[in-house]
Amino acid sequence: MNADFITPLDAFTIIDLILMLMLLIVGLAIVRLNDIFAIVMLAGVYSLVSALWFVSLDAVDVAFTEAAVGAGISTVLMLGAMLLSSRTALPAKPVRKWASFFIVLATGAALMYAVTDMPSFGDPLSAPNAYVGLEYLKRSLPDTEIPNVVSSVLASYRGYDTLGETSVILTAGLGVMLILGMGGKINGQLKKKAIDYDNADAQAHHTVLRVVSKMMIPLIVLYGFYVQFHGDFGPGGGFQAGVIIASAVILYALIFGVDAAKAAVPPLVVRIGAALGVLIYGGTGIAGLILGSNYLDYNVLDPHSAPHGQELGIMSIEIGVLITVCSVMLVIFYGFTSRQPDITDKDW
Amino acid sequence: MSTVLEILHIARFGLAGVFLLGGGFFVLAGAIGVLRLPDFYTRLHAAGVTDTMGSTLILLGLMLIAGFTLLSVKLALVGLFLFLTSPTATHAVANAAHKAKLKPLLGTYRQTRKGDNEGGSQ
Amino acid sequence: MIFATTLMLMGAMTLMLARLLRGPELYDRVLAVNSFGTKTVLFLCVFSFLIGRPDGVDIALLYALMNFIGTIAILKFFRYRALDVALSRMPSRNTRKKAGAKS
Amino acid sequence: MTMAMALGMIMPILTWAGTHAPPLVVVTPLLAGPIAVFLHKGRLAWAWALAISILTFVFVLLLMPQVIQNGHIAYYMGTWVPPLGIEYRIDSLNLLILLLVSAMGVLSLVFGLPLVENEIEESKRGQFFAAFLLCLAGLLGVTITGDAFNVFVFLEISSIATYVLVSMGAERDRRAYVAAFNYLVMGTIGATFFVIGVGLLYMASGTLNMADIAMHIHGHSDNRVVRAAFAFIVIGLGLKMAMFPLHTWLPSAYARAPSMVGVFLASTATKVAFYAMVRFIFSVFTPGSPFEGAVFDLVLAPMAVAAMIICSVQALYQINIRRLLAYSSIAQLGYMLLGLSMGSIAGVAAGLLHLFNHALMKGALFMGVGKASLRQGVTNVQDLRGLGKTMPLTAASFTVAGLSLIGVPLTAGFVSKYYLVVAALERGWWWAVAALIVSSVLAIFYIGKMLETMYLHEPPKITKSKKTAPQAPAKTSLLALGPLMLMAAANIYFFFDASLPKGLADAAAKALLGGGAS
Amino acid sequence: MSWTPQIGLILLLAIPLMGSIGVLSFSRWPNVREAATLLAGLALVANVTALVLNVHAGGRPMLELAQIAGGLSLTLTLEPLGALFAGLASTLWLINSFYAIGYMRGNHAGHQTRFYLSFTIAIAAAMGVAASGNMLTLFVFYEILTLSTYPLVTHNGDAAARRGGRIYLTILMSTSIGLFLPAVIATQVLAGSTNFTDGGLLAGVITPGIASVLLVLYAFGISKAALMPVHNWLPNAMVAPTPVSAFLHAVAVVKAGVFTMLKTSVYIFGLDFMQTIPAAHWLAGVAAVSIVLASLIAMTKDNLKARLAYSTISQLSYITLGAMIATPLATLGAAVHILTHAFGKITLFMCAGAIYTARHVTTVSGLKGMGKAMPFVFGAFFVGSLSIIGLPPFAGAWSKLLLMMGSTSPTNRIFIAALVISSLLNVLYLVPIPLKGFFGVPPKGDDKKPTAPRLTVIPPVLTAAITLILFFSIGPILDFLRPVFEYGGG
Amino acid sequence: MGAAKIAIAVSLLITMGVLWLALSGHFHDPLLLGFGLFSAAFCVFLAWRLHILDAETSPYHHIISLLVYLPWLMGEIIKTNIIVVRTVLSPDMILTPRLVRVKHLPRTDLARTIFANSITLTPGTVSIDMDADEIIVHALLKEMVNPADFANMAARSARAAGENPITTDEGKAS
Amino acid sequence: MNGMQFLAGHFNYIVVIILMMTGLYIVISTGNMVKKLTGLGVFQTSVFQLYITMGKVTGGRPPIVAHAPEGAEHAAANGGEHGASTADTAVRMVHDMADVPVNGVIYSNPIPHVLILTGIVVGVATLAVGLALIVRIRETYDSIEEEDVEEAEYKARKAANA
Repeated sequence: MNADFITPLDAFTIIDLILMLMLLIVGLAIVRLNDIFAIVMLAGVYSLVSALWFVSLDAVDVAFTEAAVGAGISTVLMLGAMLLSSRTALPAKPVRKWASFFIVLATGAALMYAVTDMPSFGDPLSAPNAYVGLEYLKRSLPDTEIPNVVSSVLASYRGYDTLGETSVILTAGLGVMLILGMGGKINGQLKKKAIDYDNADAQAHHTVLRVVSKMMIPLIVLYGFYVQFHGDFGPGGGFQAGVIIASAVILYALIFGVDAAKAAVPPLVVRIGAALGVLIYGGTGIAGLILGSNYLDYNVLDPHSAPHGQELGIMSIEIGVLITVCSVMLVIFYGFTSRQPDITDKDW
Repeated sequence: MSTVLEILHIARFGLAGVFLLGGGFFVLAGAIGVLRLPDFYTRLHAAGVTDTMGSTLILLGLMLIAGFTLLSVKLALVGLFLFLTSPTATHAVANAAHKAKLKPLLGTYRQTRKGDNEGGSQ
Repeated sequence: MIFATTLMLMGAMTLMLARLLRGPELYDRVLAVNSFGTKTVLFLCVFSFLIGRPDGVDIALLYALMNFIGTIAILKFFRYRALDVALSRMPSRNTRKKAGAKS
Repeated sequence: MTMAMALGMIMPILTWAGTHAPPLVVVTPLLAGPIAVFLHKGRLAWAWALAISILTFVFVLLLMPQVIQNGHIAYYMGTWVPPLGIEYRIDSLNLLILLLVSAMGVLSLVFGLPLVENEIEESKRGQFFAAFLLCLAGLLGVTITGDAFNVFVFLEISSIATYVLVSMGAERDRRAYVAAFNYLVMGTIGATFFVIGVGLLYMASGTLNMADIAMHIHGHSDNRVVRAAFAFIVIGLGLKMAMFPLHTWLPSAYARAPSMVGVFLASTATKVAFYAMVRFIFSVFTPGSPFEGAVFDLVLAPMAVAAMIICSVQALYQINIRRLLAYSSIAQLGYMLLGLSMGSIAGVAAGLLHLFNHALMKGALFMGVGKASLRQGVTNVQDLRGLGKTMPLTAASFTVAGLSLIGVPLTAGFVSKYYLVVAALERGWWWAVAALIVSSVLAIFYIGKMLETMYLHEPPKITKSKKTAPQAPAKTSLLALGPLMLMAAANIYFFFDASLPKGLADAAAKALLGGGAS
Repeated sequence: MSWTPQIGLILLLAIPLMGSIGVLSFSRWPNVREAATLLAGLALVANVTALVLNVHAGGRPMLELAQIAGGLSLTLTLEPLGALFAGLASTLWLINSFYAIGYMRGNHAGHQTRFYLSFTIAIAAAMGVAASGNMLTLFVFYEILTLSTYPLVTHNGDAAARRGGRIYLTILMSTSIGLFLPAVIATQVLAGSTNFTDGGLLAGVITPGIASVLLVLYAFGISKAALMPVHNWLPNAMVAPTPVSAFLHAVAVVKAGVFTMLKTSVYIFGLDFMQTIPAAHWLAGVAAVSIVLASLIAMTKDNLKARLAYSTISQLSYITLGAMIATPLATLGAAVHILTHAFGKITLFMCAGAIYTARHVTTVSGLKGMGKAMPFVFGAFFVGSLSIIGLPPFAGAWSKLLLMMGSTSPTNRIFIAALVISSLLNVLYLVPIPLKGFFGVPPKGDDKKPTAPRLTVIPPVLTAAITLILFFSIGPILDFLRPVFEYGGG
Repeated sequence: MGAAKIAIAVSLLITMGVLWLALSGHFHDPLLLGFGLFSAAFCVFLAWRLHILDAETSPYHHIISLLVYLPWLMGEIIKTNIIVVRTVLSPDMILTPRLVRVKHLPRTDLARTIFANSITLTPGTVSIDMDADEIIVHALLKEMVNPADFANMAARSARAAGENPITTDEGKAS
Repeated sequence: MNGMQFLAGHFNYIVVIILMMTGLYIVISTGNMVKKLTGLGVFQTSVFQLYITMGKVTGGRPPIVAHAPEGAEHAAANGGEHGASTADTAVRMVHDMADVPVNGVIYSNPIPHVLILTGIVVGVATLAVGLALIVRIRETYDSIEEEDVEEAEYKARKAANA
């Protein structure tokens, strides 16, 4: 541990301090508030501020993902599954409060105990920063010709992790499909409409919303593709693009109703997409196997120039990830909105 | 010739600085407005201030600094998106509040320094 | 002076947080979250200039979209207690001709 | 001539499969999962899942000669040298677990068909088997990988698949959702603790490859970050494997899950988490250092003993038969933990041997209950009445497995309990021997209770007139009987010839303790 | 393929199992099934006698059944003690089979196939215990004996049988797994193996302190020897039909217990080492107390079978007492007592069974004047009880005499008192039964009532006669057993 | 009707292509340009699939009239901004909030949206609800509520959305 | 290293630990299932913050290695040489300050970012499955509070036994 390394006090540390302060405020607010609605929004703010902090810590890719997922999709998922049987949560019982406080204190003490030996913040010669991390920085460009080292490590060096990650998303999608079904028949009869909206006041009241959204949707989809294909040069990649494109369709569903969205992007296509993505990813790996080298080795994909092979391999698995993530996000959204809980007025 | 470029250069940064600080000022004003104003609908206006003046000034300032590169195009895009989404969002919020029968505070409303505010008449 | 602007923006963000926590009505909270989002977008742009890396703007662009979608989802849920309701009459296939004529 | 030609053709494929067996073991079920989602027609999904699990078992068998021949295999993903890329490292320790998990996968699938058809509705069957395959892939992935973070990723795949599978039991018992939810929350907290542990390890060593980490932190085991990492990994994996104080989620999860899932989980899920803990404690950290030694004696051993006694007592008072078996699983896990916490080669070997035998016993017991529930709809211990007369073969296998659980001679349970006591005596832990005895005696009571209801009580009258559970077609019940009888026979066989599991367990223990980080 | 001792050992186990297969296959034709059992019994007796002769000639046949990984093995061997117990068990099994056929037919009992089947497995286990080469093999067959006798005990299948069975199984299993198994494993760890070695496996290997702990584990672990605190299963096992209690609880099960106790003290600890172990003396005291106490309880029992059960408990403690005193003469006496008590007690049980078959009378008070109707049964009962009391013309006398001669050292003198007192008590609770039978006033029309079937009368008379013959032919038996104790005593 | 739709599709495709180039910055890398084309085409396909392929989705053919309208709107925004900021920041703040119904909206949806958004964009006023014939507007101060401004804005936003001028005069008349 | 230096150097970690403990507290203390999942999200996000603070190098830039023209050959040479050296299993342990900049520019450590991308995905997956379960729990028990669920179960069990 490099003893004489001192973290300089400059503009960035001040910004970090303020961001940390905000995080603490939001964290404490979530602890104390019991209005579920506020909690959901605070959770969104929490992940947004942590995305900002990630940006100031040079973790641009992670900030991108955290903003897309933490602030965006999680809030929509929470609302989609929104089960406000009652707007406020019951306050925790005192005995449970003290017990959990004690457990938390113990774990916190264990971590604090470890802090003393941790390398100081930002020290370039600390164990993690000076060893394999540096090795990746040096070898990524010559090996894969991809400037964004995070994308190259994610897709090629530790490509197997990302295969695991894509399978995790698929499992989650599968889980939601199994638990909630995708809004077809609920044990036999077609889902009855809780409130008959067709003739209700949903006439052309929201022209503003409709027109702006119609204008926004192509832009969002294009931006999604930009993020997908520029994953090599800047933050972005299969996962973030998948989320963006899925959120475009979700916006459409919000405005024009889930049934319209299901007509346009049918559940069957989405289910196939979820499986297809993982198969593409796994298939690229097996292609490496068939061409005689180890699993997930892209060098052999292009016989005459290894780095180009790497680029090809990375591009194909990014597409795989895009398809899976986009489809699974839609599967989850369809799943949640298909089992709309008919919240009666009394508990609203 | 080079001096003209230099002057232009300095002017550019100077102007950008002015824009940035102005934008910052408007954003702060909007934030203070959101806190001070008594009722939901009035706060909408204060929020509007930041979205419009604040963002345009800051983004223009940044574009000046970025000069004539792709970055400023991207900044313009951010501006465009903000211009599209924020009024719609404010409209949507107002619409939802209106539908939920949230009564706006009408009539005159005075709030003096001492912070004692007489409620507006209906 | 970029740093000064960042500080001002962060100040505004903290004020928004205050409104979010104190907001008596739900709609004040929604408003606070929405404007907090816009301010973060601006902060991201300015901050990416402070660092000197152009990637922050991408994130700003992304969050501008996400913020919009999030706010619409919150409002729509709260108004209709359900996300799957059609907000406006979708120009379905058979009525497209009518809608086409109207616009 | 055709034989030679065929052989000529097969040999290269075999060698190819041999060299690339490590990734194929995990990838085949992983990629077969998504495909299974589309197979709705009747038994197609089941047949597909069975074929894939058999193929996986074959790949594991292909691994066996290589591991036994040269100690351990290292396979570099994407031909990147270890600290850069992810490396699959297989030695006799995880070979034992791989064998167990893949074998149990095949057996529970063969056994599970009538149960699945009975409990899962037609439309969801394809997705059910997809989730099952993904869970199998996750468990195999955790066992086989040599990279710390990769363990977390595959642990999550198997856990999420398990939460979903457990919640599938809701058609039978609506509390399955609540059980799955608690399991999810506790499991995720465990996984997050594990991630904190891996993060601290990364902070201390700079790499994620287990062998590399061990090399880097070999010297400074007094470093506080390493100690905190050790603590967090132990707690995280403890939660995942239902170590004593952190086990509250397991009984209701196993009791509410569909019976086929119960069979598979009972014999594999907690064991893989136990393997991960053994791997981290012995291969990554240095077991000799004072801190680890203290944790062994002050934390792991008491927890093991507490699990053995308290969970056996709780098992006594259970009415629901699956909860009873779940509590006894936690107690048996206490045995393995006791073996581990002794820190000696004999202790660890005994623990691993018990892990192998317990999988056989508990698998057979859950199968027995599953098969009985097909005929009589068994949920409580009372429903086993008269099983001795109505289903003699199932009752016989159930009895053999029960006796093996108690540790009666002529059954595998006796052998592993024997070696545990020997190891405890060598270590001089008298109180551990006492705990082992008390827990075995308690086992006599709760197994005895079940055996008595089975043999001596009259079968409930209703079985004669109308079947409570729809009578499974005779053919498949035969299919279900096969694995059950096989497991019971295995319980007896491994009493006489315990060389296979014992050999692997000893080799593993020597590799872990003798070789240490090498 | 000529008969060699090794094959003999295998046959020890194989014959009863073949018998069981025979019983199973012919279950639909009772006569053929009974014939199969008897045939197996005959073959077993023949095989055992051949083996006994071989052992007497000094042969020690050895056979390894199975090799569990890592130095553990199931081996069979035969030495004089084992041969004695095997011979005893096989002959009595033959006799008891005749008796059982009569009894079961007489009482029209159900599930006879299961009855005979478990019988054959039990006898196979008993043979295994007799011929086991090391303590681990002995433990394995010991457990199988418990499990195989469980269906016999719960034969009637009613609530009482179930309750009795549950107590039977729980006590036997928990003590065996709880105490006996750790003792076996400890021996394995301490001595490297559990083989029965002449002069004691652990002699000199461990300190007397540890040895006493181990001895206590063994003493209370082998609950089949019915030492006082762990004896409760035996009275509860009386719910079983009489041939079961006659054979098992007079011969196979309890005798296996005390046989193991004897083997432990002779072969595991060795007689000289036993002297130095403090716990041995203390356990001898416990044995003495259980002798006296069991006899007192027996007196209070009105139910005939309960009285016999408690008398068995006290007689068993004789043997345990001999094993614990561990002088050559005392252990020799203990071994002989196994033999004599077996024949004596089986006679009493058979008589009780016969009475029950004839008159369905189970209480002692109900026997008034029955002797006139069934002179042979009560005669045999009288002879049996005399042998148990230990009066000279009957074999029982020798074993008690040897036991008393063995405990002449100052510290053991107290035990002689215990032996004498218990003999007196035997007289008090056994002799009144035949007296009441012969001289009591029979209720009116007692002679018209049915007498016991012939098959249930002949076996007890036969065994009573054997106790008489044994008294005179004790010499060869003593020479047969002497090398065990001489070598040990040496 | 088919021809109009194809025209819109083409205009959307072009706009997407321009936007892609603006975003990506890699002009001469064939692979990326290929991807750009593919993604633009996919956007159009998705728009068609979602039945939102109409004038409102890609109003880009009115781009000129929109650009003309923008500076005027900026001017308006700056003016009202200064007023609102002055009222908000002044120590003794006097507010006269009003709720007003504005009639005579432009005909097409696009024009109406531009009109409503412009009202919201000018900070003093917020458009709360819009149905067939009127918009409910909430104003911060009573000075901002005179109908003339609204009518002028309505006319300009109608022209921005490319409507023929005849309709504007009857808007001014009421 | 005196107290102040230590505090400055480790302040980030301390704040992250406090956030982690807040998240954990929310999960354990609340009975409401939705708040529990939110707490879980906060807990996981703060663990990711721990990883990222670990990887930050002062003065470093996001790990996007520009095609520095003059640095290219140097990097290639360096890379090539490195390639050779890594042929053997152990990677050379880098220790001196000179080695920190790559192509003349200091970058932050990319590994934590890769791990956290996977972590966030896992977080979302668990959140989605958790919410799906809550939807079904709410349908069966009409409440998402653990006390109400237990109560309902208790009544059901009593009714069953009665």
